[in-house]
Amino acid sequence: MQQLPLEGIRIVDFTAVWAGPHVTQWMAVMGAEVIKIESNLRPDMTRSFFSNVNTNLTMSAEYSGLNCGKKACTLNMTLPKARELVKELIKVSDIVTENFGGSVMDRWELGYSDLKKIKPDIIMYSGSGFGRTGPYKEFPAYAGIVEAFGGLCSLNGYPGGEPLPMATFGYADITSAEHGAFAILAALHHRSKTGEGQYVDLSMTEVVSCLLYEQIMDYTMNDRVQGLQGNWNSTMAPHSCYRCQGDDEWVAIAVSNDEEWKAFCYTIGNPEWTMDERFRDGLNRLKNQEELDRLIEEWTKNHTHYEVMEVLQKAGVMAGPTLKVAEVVQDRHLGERGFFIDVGHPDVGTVRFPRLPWRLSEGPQGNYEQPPRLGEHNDYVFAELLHLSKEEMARLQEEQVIF
Amino acid sequence: MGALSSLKVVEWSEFISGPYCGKLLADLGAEVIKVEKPGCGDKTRSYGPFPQDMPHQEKSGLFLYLNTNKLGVSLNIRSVTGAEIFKELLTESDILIENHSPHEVEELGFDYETLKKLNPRLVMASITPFGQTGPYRDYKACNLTSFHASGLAYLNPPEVDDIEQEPPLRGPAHQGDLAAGLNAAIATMSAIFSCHATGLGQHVDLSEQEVLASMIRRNLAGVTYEGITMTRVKGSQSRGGSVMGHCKDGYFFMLCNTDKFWANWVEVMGNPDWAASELFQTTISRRENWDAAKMMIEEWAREQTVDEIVRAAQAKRVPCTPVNTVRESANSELLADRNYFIEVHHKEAGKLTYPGAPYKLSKTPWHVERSAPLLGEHNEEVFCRRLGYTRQDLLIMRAEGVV
Amino acid sequence: MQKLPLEGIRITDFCHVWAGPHVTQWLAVMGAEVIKIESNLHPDLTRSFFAGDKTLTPGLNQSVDFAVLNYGKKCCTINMTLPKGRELAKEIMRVSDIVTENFGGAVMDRWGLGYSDLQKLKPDIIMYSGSGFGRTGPYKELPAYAPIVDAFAGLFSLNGCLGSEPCPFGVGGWTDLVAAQHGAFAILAALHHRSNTGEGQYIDLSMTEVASSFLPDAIMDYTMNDRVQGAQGNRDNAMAPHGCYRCQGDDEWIAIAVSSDEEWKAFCDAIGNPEWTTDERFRDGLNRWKNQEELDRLIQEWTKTYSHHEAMEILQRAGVMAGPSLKAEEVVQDSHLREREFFIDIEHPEMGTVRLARLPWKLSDSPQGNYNHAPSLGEHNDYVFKELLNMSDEKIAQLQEEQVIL
Amino acid sequence: MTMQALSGLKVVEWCEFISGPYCGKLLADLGAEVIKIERPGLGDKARSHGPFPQDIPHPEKSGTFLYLNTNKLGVTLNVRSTTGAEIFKQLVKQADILVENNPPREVEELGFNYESLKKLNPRLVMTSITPFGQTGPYRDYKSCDLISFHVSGMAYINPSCGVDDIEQKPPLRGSENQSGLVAGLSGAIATMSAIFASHATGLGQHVDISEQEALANVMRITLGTYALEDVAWTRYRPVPLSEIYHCNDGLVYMVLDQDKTWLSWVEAMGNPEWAMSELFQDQVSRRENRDAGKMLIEEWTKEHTVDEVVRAAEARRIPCKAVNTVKESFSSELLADRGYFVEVDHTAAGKFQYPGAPCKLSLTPWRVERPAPLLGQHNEDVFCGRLGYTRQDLVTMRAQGAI
Repeated sequence: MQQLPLEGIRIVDFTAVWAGPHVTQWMAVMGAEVIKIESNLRPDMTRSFFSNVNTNLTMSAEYSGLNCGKKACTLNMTLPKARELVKELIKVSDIVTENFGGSVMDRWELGYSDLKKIKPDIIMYSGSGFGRTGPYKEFPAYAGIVEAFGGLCSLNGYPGGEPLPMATFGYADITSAEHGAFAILAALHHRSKTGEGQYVDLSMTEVVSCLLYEQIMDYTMNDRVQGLQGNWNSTMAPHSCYRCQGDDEWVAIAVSNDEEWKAFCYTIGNPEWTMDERFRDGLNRLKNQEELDRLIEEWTKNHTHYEVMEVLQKAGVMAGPTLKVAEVVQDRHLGERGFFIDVGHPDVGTVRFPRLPWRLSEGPQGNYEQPPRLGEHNDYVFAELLHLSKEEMARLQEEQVIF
Repeated sequence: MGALSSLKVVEWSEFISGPYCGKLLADLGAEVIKVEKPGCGDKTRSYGPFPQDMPHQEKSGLFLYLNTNKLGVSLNIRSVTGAEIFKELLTESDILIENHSPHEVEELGFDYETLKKLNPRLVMASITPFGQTGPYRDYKACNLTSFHASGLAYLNPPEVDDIEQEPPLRGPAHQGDLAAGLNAAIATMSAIFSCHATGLGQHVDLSEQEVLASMIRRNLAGVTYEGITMTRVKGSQSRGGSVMGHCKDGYFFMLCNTDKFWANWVEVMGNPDWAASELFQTTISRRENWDAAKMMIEEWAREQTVDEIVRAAQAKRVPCTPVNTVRESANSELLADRNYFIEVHHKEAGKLTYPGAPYKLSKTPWHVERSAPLLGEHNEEVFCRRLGYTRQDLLIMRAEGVV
Repeated sequence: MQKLPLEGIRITDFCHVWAGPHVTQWLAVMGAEVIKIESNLHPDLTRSFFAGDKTLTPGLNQSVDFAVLNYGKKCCTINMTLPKGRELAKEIMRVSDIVTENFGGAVMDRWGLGYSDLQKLKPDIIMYSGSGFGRTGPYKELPAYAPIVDAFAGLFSLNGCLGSEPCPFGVGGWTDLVAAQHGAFAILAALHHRSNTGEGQYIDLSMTEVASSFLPDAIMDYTMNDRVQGAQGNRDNAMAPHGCYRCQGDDEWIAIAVSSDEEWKAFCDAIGNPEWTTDERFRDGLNRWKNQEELDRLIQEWTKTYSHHEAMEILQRAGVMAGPSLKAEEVVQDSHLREREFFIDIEHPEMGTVRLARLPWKLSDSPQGNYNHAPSLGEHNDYVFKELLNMSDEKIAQLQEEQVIL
Repeated sequence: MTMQALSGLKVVEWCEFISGPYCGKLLADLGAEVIKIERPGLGDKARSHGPFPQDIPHPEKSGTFLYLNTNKLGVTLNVRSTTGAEIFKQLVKQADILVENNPPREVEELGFNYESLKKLNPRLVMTSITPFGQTGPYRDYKSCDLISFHVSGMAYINPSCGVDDIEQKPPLRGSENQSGLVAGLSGAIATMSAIFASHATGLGQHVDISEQEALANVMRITLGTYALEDVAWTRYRPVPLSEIYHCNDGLVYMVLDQDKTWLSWVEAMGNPEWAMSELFQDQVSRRENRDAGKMLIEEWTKEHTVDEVVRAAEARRIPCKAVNTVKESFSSELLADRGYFVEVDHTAAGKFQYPGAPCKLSLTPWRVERPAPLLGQHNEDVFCGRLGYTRQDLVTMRAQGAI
């Protein structure tokens, strides 16, 4: 029977909120055994994130969406004993991950140098907003903060308008998490060849800079600071999003060359546009794109966004509906590809979550078990992994070490 | 100031014939704007020789030689914008040199009838394998097939023993294409003179087949007037009087087609008895017995060195030379003394020695002012400075594959 | 009525044999008035050339060589060995725009007709000197004929079947013509300059240098890589197949060149995809190129079964480059050249109708050129001396007395 | 030179523009040997895409290309030519990983689909990154950054601050070209996972990445919320008072989503009366009265400089930063102190600062060992050095358009 790629890898996971849990989310789905360390004093914040139906600590979307396939145990890390216990766990693990607001791990004497002593080939991952070194290393940070600081907001918005926060909370969280996951896999690869572990220090700010390489290169090359483009593009026109039939329905259309432009005009029944001085070629289309957008919208208005996509794509023109959240979930293409997977959920039976955005041709598609309740796997961790007796465990619960 | 400094030329040509025509004009001062397709550029860029046999777009010896003194722009004239710019260039030019297949040119709408409306003064030179009319007009051809289709190859080499084993031969290297370009240059200049008088340009229709056929105009007249046909068979071409002979250390070539030359040559050989015989006294008898004469001459030559023979012959003013390789001719005292070869520095290919001027003009010297252009090297100068496009436009056009 | 491009330009032409007359040939056809200076002492050498056995001793006006190289020109006879003759010639040059010569040495200087002398005579004169090795340098006095130059420049070393010995070039006069064309172009350029600035100049053309500039890749390969290329036969350094193949019939051949995978496919389809076309050795361009000897053999199996014209039609329809290796007489009959009227019939007083090749180009809006028959020796003495120099009959008679006009 | 995490991995990158090349860069920057295949002539489309120094387009000076292709070996190869296809297969035979981002149909037509390639090399991990993946109805549809952003659902919920007039403020593509990066990143993780699987099985597999899914995955929370709570966000996402705030000299972004941070911010503002009103007593009310809250907070922030607001907030450990342009973030003491930016010297483009490591590995450094390759720069190393072709072969193959 085929294994998952990371089966046999164990991760002690101190990460909380967004950026961190997403790192281990990828690893868990790929087969790693991820053990979340929480406690009733400090449950993963997302468990309690605001929610219409937040009856208990598993019902928030944030938590559920970021913790499938993981295990959870509760340890009161404020107590030395708990920290000792964790060390035991780390001894039988491969990776330790954390994303605290500051150098908490050091204070707990669980910094990389400490961990190395416990387990020389350990791989430790620290994710933070500004990095584990430098002037801001103790600052708390959220994706929005990092996006603002890194310049992402200054590029998100309508032409001539103001910088706006990026869509869906946590764009920087998730892209950082993915870079983190990749770095950890690379470190694992190195360990599998040399037996050496190492420390991975990820700064979300720096990830954002990587994602803005184009604007940064433009700045370092030409000292130019790019402004807001909205849906426009510096070299393509038409290149925008247009109103369609129905309420708040939109379709995005992009034309990248003369052939596509010809195809577009004929398809929407305005062949004369190809002759029109204003739209004859790319240069002129860009100069007159406001007018152009207006005219195109007169056509799109009479169609649904899916209609527009179908008719234009058949003609070889790039077009796609602006999908609403609900539409994404119902999209026939994503559906056919099985992008959504029904995950068992402790409270509501099953929930439809997106899976990770890839298919591997061989083997099972990944571990999408339901997100764990707080402390759900205490027995497994303490009894099976650390071989504690019932008594020891009871005592530790007494002492609020396991808590 | 070059003789042709006042002429503005657009060269929309590939490979050899058109570019050589452009070079001839450019080397005498005409401003030649070479239009290449973005990406690969002129086909010669892919043809050797390359330094150290390392193919490099900017280091083809053939390209470097054929495109000295030109301005280089990259332009996809199949795109709407590209066609637009191409026309803008032509309205400001005196000459267009093109060597594309007639139907292709018509499809693109750049045929003479169309262009002369744009610029009545334009001289358009079309260099094609079979010309603009006639049943073969759209046939494909290359140097090889043109050579054979012109009747030239059939006569080369001039003296073979077994025509079955020794097929007709095309001339060395790219003689055919070069000759076509050269003739185009003459025709173009003639048309320019008409333009002086009439103020009107015209279309130069040049067929490479005809260019090469006209190289054997004498043989053609032989057929039409004297009913004489020649082949490669020994004797069929020889009029007597030339020897390509073997000697101690190489080959020499000697010509004594007149009584004077013969008499002197006999002296060069030290008046051997055989030379006194009847057989060799008149041009006619010599022709009849030339094989014998050759035999005797070679017998004598085998004892001499090339140098001895050539010096002795030249002292007596008998046309005679060593049969050189390009190395020997390139290193000859003659070309050195005439300063024929020139050094040209090229950004990518570095300093190299090029063949120089085929002729020396006392007042308006032939000279290489700039090396062959890098692909698109002068886009900015031509498109921005002359046609008034902005750099921003260039960016867009590049992204669209126009430049 | 449309004029010829060079109408109004007058050339005093001392050129003789091949290379020189060819220069003025192009210019004459394009409308320049070319006045050949000859004399019965020194007629143009080609007047006495003769080929074949048609007539062993044709008259000076019946040489085909001369007819081919001198149509459209005028001719007067002046005995240049006499000072008076040279004075007379000067009179013609005074009313000319261009003087052309291709003597074996510095003859013009010895006659006191070097460029510096001519400049005094007519400041804006354009003088053209064509020679085998140039008018300067160690060989400036040496006689040269095209083959000599070809051999010297390295052309022979590149001619011939693959790996063969150096081989004379089939068309004896190749470099004569190429040089002449370069010369014609240079003269046109100088004329252009004169029409802009009023300045004349001197043109020194060396056939050796022309030949060199016609071997760019061989020479660049030497200067770049110190490599000396040898004879390549019909081969190319990239394309394969690229050769000349036997056809049905006696000494019939066709040249075929394939430049891409697409063309190769088209070729295979066109010849009916015989077994061997799928052979590993011919799978791609590189392998075809490496195995072209075998490839050529197999292709010939096919070509042998067709006439060269058939083969051409089959392949060209499929989009493959192919051309029969035409014999001179086939060139004359070639349907394409006929339709393009490449040949022109010239009426010659002593030779009758001579069918000759036109210039290899057409100008859309000019008459097709001046193709008057080649002049008989001295045919235009009257025109030159009377009309041009306004000399009286007496004066002319006197000069004939003195063998100045001879 | 210290060993890198992915040293020893052999990668062939047959990609254009952003998604695939970014995947390749992530691998190359950590030591994998990436051979980048570009089509002769134009090369990677990114070479035509800005920014360019002084805005002068040049195939070797595109900031986009320079950044995305560090540490790679570059060869030119026309995989459509028979010779090119042959060489491509030889390269794939020797590789652990093939990254490609070509249209699925094209890949099949060329016979380079996974089924065919795995016969050549069973160990091969083939990663295909395409707009809509290898299956499903949209598989052959065209897309670009704009389209992917809209069909993923990301655009519809951007900006997340909400817009006053949904009609006038259409859904918004984020900062340009994010989708390609996110897809490439997912590709890198999936690829490494597959490499691990092959450690165990010795077999490679096909990794199928869909750009649409990669982006939809970024909003897994949003999708989770919909799945779990049936709440579908629009361009407004209810996060209490986490906003961009106007100051008197710029903008800041501040996160006040927790009671704790809210209270300390109220204190920072000097406990204004309004803050005490029950309109702002808990997360629910603060979310409902968000507009009022924002207005009132800005009354205070508008009296202060960005610097003052940020310091006031951070003193109380409230996440808050200036909304920077890339210029400001580039020049920030933070990134300088972290030594984030690296200077790369490129033969053609010269020295520029590039964004550096997305994260730091303590033992096996991220590093730029070589700048982006010139077009075909490593043809000789690869074709002659590894595959045993001769230089003469290179010359021939170039003339034949194969390389």
